[in-house]
Amino acid sequence: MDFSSSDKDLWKQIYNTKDLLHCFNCSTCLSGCPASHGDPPLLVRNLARMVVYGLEEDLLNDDTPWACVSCSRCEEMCPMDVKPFEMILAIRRWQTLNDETRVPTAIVEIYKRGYTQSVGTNTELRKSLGLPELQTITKMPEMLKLYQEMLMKTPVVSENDYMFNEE
Amino acid sequence: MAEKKPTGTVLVAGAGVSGIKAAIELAEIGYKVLLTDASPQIGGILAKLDNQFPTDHCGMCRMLPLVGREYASQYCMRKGLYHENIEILPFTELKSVEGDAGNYTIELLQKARYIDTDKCNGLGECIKVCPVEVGDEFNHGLTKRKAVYKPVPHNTPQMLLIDMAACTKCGECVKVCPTNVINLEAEDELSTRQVHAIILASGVKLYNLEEFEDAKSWAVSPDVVSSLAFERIISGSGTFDGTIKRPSDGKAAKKIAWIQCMGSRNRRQKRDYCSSICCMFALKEAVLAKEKGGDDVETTIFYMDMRTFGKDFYQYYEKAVDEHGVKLIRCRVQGVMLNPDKSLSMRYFDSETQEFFVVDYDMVVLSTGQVPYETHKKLADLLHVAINAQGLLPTDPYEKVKLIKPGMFLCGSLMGLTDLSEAISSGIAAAGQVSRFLSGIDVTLLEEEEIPEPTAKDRDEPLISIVLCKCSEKAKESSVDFNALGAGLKKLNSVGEVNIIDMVCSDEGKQTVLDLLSKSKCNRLLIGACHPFMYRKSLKNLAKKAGFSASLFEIIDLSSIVHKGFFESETKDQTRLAYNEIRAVIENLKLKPALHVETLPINPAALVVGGGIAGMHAAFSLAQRGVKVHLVEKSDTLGGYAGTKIEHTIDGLTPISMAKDLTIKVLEHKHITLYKNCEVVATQGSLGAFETKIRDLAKEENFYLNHGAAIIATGGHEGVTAEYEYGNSDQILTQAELKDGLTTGEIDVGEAETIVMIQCVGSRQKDGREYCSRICCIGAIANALTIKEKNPEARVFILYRDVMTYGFAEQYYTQARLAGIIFVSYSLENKPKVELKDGSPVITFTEPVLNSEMQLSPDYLILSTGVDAEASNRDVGKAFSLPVNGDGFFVEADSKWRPVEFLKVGLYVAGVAHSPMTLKDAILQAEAAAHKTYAYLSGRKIHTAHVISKVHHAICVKCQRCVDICPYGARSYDEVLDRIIVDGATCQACGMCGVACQNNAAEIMGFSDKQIMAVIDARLYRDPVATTAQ
Amino acid sequence: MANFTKLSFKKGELNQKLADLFKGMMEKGVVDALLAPMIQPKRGVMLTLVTDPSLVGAIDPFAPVVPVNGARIASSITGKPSGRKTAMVLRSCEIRALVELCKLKQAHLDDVLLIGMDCLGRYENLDFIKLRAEGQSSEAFIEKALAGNTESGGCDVSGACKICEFPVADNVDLRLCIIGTGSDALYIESLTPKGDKALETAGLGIGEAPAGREAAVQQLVKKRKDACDAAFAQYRESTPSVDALEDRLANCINCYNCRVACPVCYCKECVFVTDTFRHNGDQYMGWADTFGTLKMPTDTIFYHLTRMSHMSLFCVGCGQCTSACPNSIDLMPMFKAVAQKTQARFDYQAGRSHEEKQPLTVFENDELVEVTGQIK
Amino acid sequence: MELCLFLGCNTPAIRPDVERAIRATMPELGVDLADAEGYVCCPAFGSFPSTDDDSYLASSGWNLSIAEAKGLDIMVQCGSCYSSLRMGRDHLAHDEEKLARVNELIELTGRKLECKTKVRHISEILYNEVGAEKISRSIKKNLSGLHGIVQYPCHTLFPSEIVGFEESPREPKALRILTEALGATVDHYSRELQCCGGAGGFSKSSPAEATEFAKTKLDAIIEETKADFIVVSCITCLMYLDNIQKKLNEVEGTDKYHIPVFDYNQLLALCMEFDPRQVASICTVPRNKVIDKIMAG
Amino acid sequence: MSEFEPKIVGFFCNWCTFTAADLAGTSRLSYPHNIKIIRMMCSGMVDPKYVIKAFLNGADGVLIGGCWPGDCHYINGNLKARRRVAMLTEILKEYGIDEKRFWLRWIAASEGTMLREVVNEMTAKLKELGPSPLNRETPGKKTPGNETPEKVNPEKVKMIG
Repeated sequence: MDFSSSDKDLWKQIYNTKDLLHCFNCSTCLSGCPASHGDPPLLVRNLARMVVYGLEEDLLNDDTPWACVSCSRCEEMCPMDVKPFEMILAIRRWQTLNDETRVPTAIVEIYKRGYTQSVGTNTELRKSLGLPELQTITKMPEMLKLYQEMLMKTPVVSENDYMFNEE
Repeated sequence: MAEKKPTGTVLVAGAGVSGIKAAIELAEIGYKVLLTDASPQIGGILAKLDNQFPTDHCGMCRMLPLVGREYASQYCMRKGLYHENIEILPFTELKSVEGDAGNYTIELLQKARYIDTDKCNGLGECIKVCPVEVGDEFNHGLTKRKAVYKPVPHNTPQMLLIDMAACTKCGECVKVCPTNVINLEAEDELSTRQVHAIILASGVKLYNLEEFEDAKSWAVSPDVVSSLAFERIISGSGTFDGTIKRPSDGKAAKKIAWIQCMGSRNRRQKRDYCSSICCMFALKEAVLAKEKGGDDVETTIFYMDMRTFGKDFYQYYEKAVDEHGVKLIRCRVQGVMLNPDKSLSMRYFDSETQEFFVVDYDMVVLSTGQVPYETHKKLADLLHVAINAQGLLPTDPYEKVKLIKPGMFLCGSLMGLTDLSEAISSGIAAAGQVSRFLSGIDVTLLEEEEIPEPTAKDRDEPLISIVLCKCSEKAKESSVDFNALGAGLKKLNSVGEVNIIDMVCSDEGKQTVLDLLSKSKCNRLLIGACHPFMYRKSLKNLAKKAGFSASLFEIIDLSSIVHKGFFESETKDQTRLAYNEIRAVIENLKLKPALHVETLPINPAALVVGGGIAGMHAAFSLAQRGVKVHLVEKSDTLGGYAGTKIEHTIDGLTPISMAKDLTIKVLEHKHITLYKNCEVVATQGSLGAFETKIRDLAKEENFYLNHGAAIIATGGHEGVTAEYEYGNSDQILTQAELKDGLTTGEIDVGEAETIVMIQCVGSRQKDGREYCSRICCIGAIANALTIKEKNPEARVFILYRDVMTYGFAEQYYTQARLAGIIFVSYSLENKPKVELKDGSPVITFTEPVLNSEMQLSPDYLILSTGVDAEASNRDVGKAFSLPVNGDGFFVEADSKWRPVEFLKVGLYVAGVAHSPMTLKDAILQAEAAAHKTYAYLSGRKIHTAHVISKVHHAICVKCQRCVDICPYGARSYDEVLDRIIVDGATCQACGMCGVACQNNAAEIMGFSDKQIMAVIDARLYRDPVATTAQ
Repeated sequence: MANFTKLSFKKGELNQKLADLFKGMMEKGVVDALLAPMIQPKRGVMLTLVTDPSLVGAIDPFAPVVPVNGARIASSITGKPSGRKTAMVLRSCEIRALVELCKLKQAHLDDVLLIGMDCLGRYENLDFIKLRAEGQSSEAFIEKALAGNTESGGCDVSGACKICEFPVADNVDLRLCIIGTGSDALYIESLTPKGDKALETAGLGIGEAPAGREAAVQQLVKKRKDACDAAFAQYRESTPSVDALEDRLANCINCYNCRVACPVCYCKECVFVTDTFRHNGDQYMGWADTFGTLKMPTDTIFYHLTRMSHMSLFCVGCGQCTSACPNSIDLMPMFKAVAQKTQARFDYQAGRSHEEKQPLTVFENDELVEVTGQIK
Repeated sequence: MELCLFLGCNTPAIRPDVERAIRATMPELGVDLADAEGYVCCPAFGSFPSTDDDSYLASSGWNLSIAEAKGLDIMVQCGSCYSSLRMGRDHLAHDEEKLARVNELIELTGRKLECKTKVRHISEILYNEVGAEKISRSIKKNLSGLHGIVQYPCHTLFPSEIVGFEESPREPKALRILTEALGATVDHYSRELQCCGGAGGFSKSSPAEATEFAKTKLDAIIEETKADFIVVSCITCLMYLDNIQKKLNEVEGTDKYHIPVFDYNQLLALCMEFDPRQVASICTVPRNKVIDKIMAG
Repeated sequence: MSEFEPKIVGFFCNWCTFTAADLAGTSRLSYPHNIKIIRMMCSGMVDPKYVIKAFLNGADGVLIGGCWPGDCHYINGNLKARRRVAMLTEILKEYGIDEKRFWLRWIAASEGTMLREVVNEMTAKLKELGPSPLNRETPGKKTPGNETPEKVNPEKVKMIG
């Protein structure tokens, strides 16, 4: 691989923070990361390195950022305060921004009913447990409208509005 | 009459090695020293370490003075320090400092020990009965101690104390104390003292597992220990008699892992520095673990950069890895998990295979570093100074040991983070600064008590006077019948008289003895008392006053007969044991020759070879103290490499202008004579009287200089290389060339897109410079930062093996990364490859994180070629017959304990001639070397020791085996005289010559065959207890 | 490569030939002086230093006697070099001792043309004189000895010679060869440039090695080696213990002749005759006390053991000690046996080469670990 | 005190018995709960936080503003809801631009956000506001004789300076102390701080590994402790540790994995003698043994 | 009848083993009284004469204690000692003095425990071997030099203080 082909400013697009530059590849983030047990493993340290080097291609095609369990252990342990979890989210965002297939289906569901799953519809069960009716947004159409209207004003949703509008 | 000037008095606060060293150095030249330590004992951390690399053993005794050594302690430093000019105040804190330069009033708070250690016999009856048990901090809680305890279990004499925090005041100890010296109501004592100068040597706090958050993910088992605790575990005097067992269950530990950078190099925990010492520490412990635990012990070190930057460190590192098979893994691990079987599981990522591994260990050792700052803040307030930007005490920019406040100095870890040899040099340097300072104010030195040697009576038939102190009779174990003993001895041939008195050590006691002896007819004297090494000198003087030749005088340690385990026998008949012991000494004393110390003729002039900054600094430091200096420089300009080539350094120093100022000082000083274009050809003589032949290269003629001592400061220069296509392209430069180009502007990086630097070019490898040049990483970073300043868009890659930004230099490494400089590590086995594509360099290397081949086509390729020794070192070495190592640097007497000395007394080394080092370190060494020199040229009398080797010319056949075998080069064959000559100052009476010489033409006076064989006889007079079984 | 000069001689003219040879050498200025065994006016053969060429006639190097080990003589002549070029004709045992003395700076060979001679053994001094009186010539001895028989008239060569593996001398410039050269010829072999030059100046041509020599030498060496092993075996048989040692030394009277005769005991004055061993009455009493009895004179075994510790590493087994003992204590086997052991321990061999350092003058950091058997 | 209960989705939808337990127990301890009508997804890290700031923070803002309107702090049980909300709030609290932007976005709700509302985790409330000692006083039954182990939700530990409330994130103790307050013996075990394996994309992208992950944890529990139950304070841990055991038994072909899992408030509720059928009814690993023991005790 | 108690002469280096002996003493690690310590400045100072003499005087064993390699206060005295011991052992062996009677050991100042172990080990070994062939003591015989000084009436000795 030749560095001349890599984009030296990529890190600024993805995770424009001095925190990233602090990284000295000590591997602390790796050793305790749950998702690093995955197949393929999530290798936070390597991702950080790829961002610094500006290896656009490889980064774009890398699925591992999405395997993160968001436990933020790396964040706690990183001796250089690189905030790796923040970086992972940043990579995900950059990927979605540059590749619509990365757009998580979850946000469509949330757009549609306010949650990733239907909430409060299990009325019978709740009754049997002596629970009250739950005022979820799903049950407040005009509220939900407002919510959707709001989301439409945000970049990824508006960019990919077709995913949301078609019935 | 004019009032007497006060004796120069110095406070040394902190009795770790650096403090002790400073104290000894000052005491030796005749200043009074108060040596305090906040802890109940002296010795600092070193008291806990039985082993230091590179020898893996102690050798602490090597820091004792060499000339007139009987008067300094002849004993292992672990037993304590005895010097008449040093007042040791353990368990004492510096409370306040008032007044100004040369006249300080200090308050000392001596904490209560609750035990009068002067009277305590140190046998610890009290300990036996004390009901309270707490963790013993000396063994890091691995063992238990009582509320009344011995702070350092293996010290003699023992300095017991009571830990009031734990004490229940049950009073049991008071009841059993045979010497009743326990006072549970004792109180701390605040005292006020006047001192003229202050040396701070209180060291820094050590990172500990209890206190710091990031250690908590490791605190899962007692088998996870700090590196210092591990020292105690492997220590012979430690927790498991030196065998390696894991604390949890005492099982032998076969798999041990070391975790580097615990508490260091951690921005998140606000500790963005490197502790410098831990890497070597871990290597050493890993090697020891194998040596003590056997080859089946597996040792692994988890590290980021192996910072083996010091002299001979790299060879040690190679040895550890190649010979001892210490495993190194470059990975920082989050924590450790405890397995049901008590083993410790660690998961790490291996970049080469890009795989995770989970390994179980029996023990995990955390390389816990030093924690500065806290200590510094407190001290700064005490001294009414402000801590500097780095959070350290504000010192002179160039002189690390010199506080900005006049009359105040510091040494040891307080300066930053130091290893052993630097601690020692700094101790000497601080002492030097003090003596420079005190020579400028109105104080005097302690008068050496000069008692004329009485005329020797050894030609007369030996007649021995014996004085026995029966104070030990009081000890509970004692069953010595002094009357019987005395009577028995009296019967012995050549025993003139036996006197038994009480408390010889007390002043009345001494007086009694003096009166007795003045009347005595005897010509030899034997005194039996306790712990003789504590007051050998005072008793010796007493003997002299009474007309006994100091060399015809012996002291025997009676207490040991009463107390020491190894004299015990079934019969418990101490009277007989004492009788036999004393009889052996008598046999020896009978045959002792009368010895005389010679006063060496000292020419109070020094020769300094090399006019670099180190050389000039040393010269000036000496001249300031009135010593005449010959400064010899082989070029026609002063300043050396740093002083002529380096405009400014990353830490804001400006060597060139500094050198200019220093040059003026040197040229103007009336005591310094400069010889430019001159080099040393040959030298002869010994301490006090060297004669050196100098060659004037310009005039092409020789002349001679006479001097009492010499300092070698020949320096070094940037290394050269043919590697990486150097010389074949104008885009390939050395760091120095780049630095020049950048300052002069000849090199314009404004347009540059990519610049690559390669570290360790030709360094740290068997077939090259087998050492780390120490300054290249920081140098490279400095250059890289300059490039980034000039052109932030430029991409700078630094290909390194280990980033050697040790200590606070770590901040520059961080700073560099922040500036976007990219660091990529490579291994010796897999160096980057450079080839020229139409004149321009193309670099191929393996990127270790992603483990993939990478390529760069930079505008510039910069090579860090390290530091080379001056080629002339070999000739200078020959001229002074001083050893030069394979890399062309001078070999000091002892890498840890005598860093600036040579084995031959009177010759010293400073600066890069010793090994590559930073400017500040070179100046530090120069100061130290200057002081060692001054100590002999200061004008005070220098005596040879009593016990040195002599030649019986009448029977000497000049086979010169003694010359070859003498480790100090103290013996030589003088062809003109056709004789073997002994340099009395250099001779250390090790006795090698005596053994090598088959007919005793070479003999250690006072250790003659006759004496020793007589002792053997005495030892083997039949002992009724031992009888052959039938 | 061979570098020999043949010197044929008629029966009875060997010494004459040699005399001419050295006369020539001295006249041609190859050397200024000659040290060689010479027949003495009255009786016996002694090393003699000759500076007048006309007086070399008495030379008789092959006379089977060595009254004094020549190394001592060479040492006294060259210890303080005279600057005069000297040829020295010596035997292997003398030269090996000389090598050690050089290392001990007791001799210097810069001005010496060292000439070694094949040695078939020596008789004890008195035996030799007796045999001479009976008319035995050196040539006769050589012939007999080469035939394998050294015994004659009830006398035999010394025990040391019987077990000496070095009939041929090394570390020499020239060698006088008589083993395997045929009864009518002596060969001079040159081993060094110095030797070559000497032969050249002496006007002696250069030729091939005598055909049978190598084999003959090897055979002799083998014979001696076997004899040596046998002797040691037998000796160790007899002296396995302190008791046996004491028996052996029972008659020692501390005359120190053995060390005076020993070529490598180079001390001016032995430590045992210095003050160190001058004791007081009460010391003797003390020792007597220890075991109840004390054999006088004391320090006999002490002396011999100490001497061993001093010289066993240099011992060349010349047997002069045995010859020197007035109470006919056979010391040679004791010393040679020990020497064999101690020298083997350091893979050292006294007199083998000038380059080998004497074991106790050098040391390595990580050698002989078995001594303490400790690893840190 | 009164707090605004943020339920998230899993609890009300899948484990409403936990919601019941919370609603039942907290008032008993003096913590009254208000509902967050019209709240939306927290939002889950896998959703808006992974696409862009606007949508992420707008959603956080949406939820926060509901509580702020009531002048109440938010109490959350679900770990990821807690950490998403808390981080979202953290961003807004420290970045006025972002806050302004969010206010633009949520303007249409007529609500305004000043970030006064705090986001707090239920175990922190129990630990700091209520306190172990008050809890032990308020229970009628207890867990004496029972052994348990605790599962700390990663989301309440890391990064400590944002979400943490323990003295040391590396040595958390709140949940242990709270459980001991119920009279149970809480056993230590080697894998205590290991992630449950349930969260986020991991269990989806590499199910096998995630299962293995949980296995090592459960094996350690079985091997090293006498645990009769597992206590959690995060709905994800609850569901995952409960469900995975059945799956493990199938995979391994054993039935060794059967340690019942409770949310802390469920145990609390049981000790307060609420009807088990209401507060602890939904589970894969049967809970009766433990429940009977409590009821009997 | 008492069991055979071997006599060991210990030539101890002042800087390491001698200190270790002190240390062992002060740490109350009692060891057999069999060892008779003679202080040397360095193990390299031990002349073969001394060892030979010790044996001739009836010592059953000789122990030389020196500093670990690389640790010698006099740079390399211990290494020279090691060679000498090797040489001397060969000589003693030839004359029936078992090498098991003549030990060189590295014992650092801090290794009091090790010293004790070494001495114990050596004592045990010598008890196995029995008395040295040179130890000619006839048991029970009273030795003038050495009886315990008998009780005397204080008046006989000048007493002060």
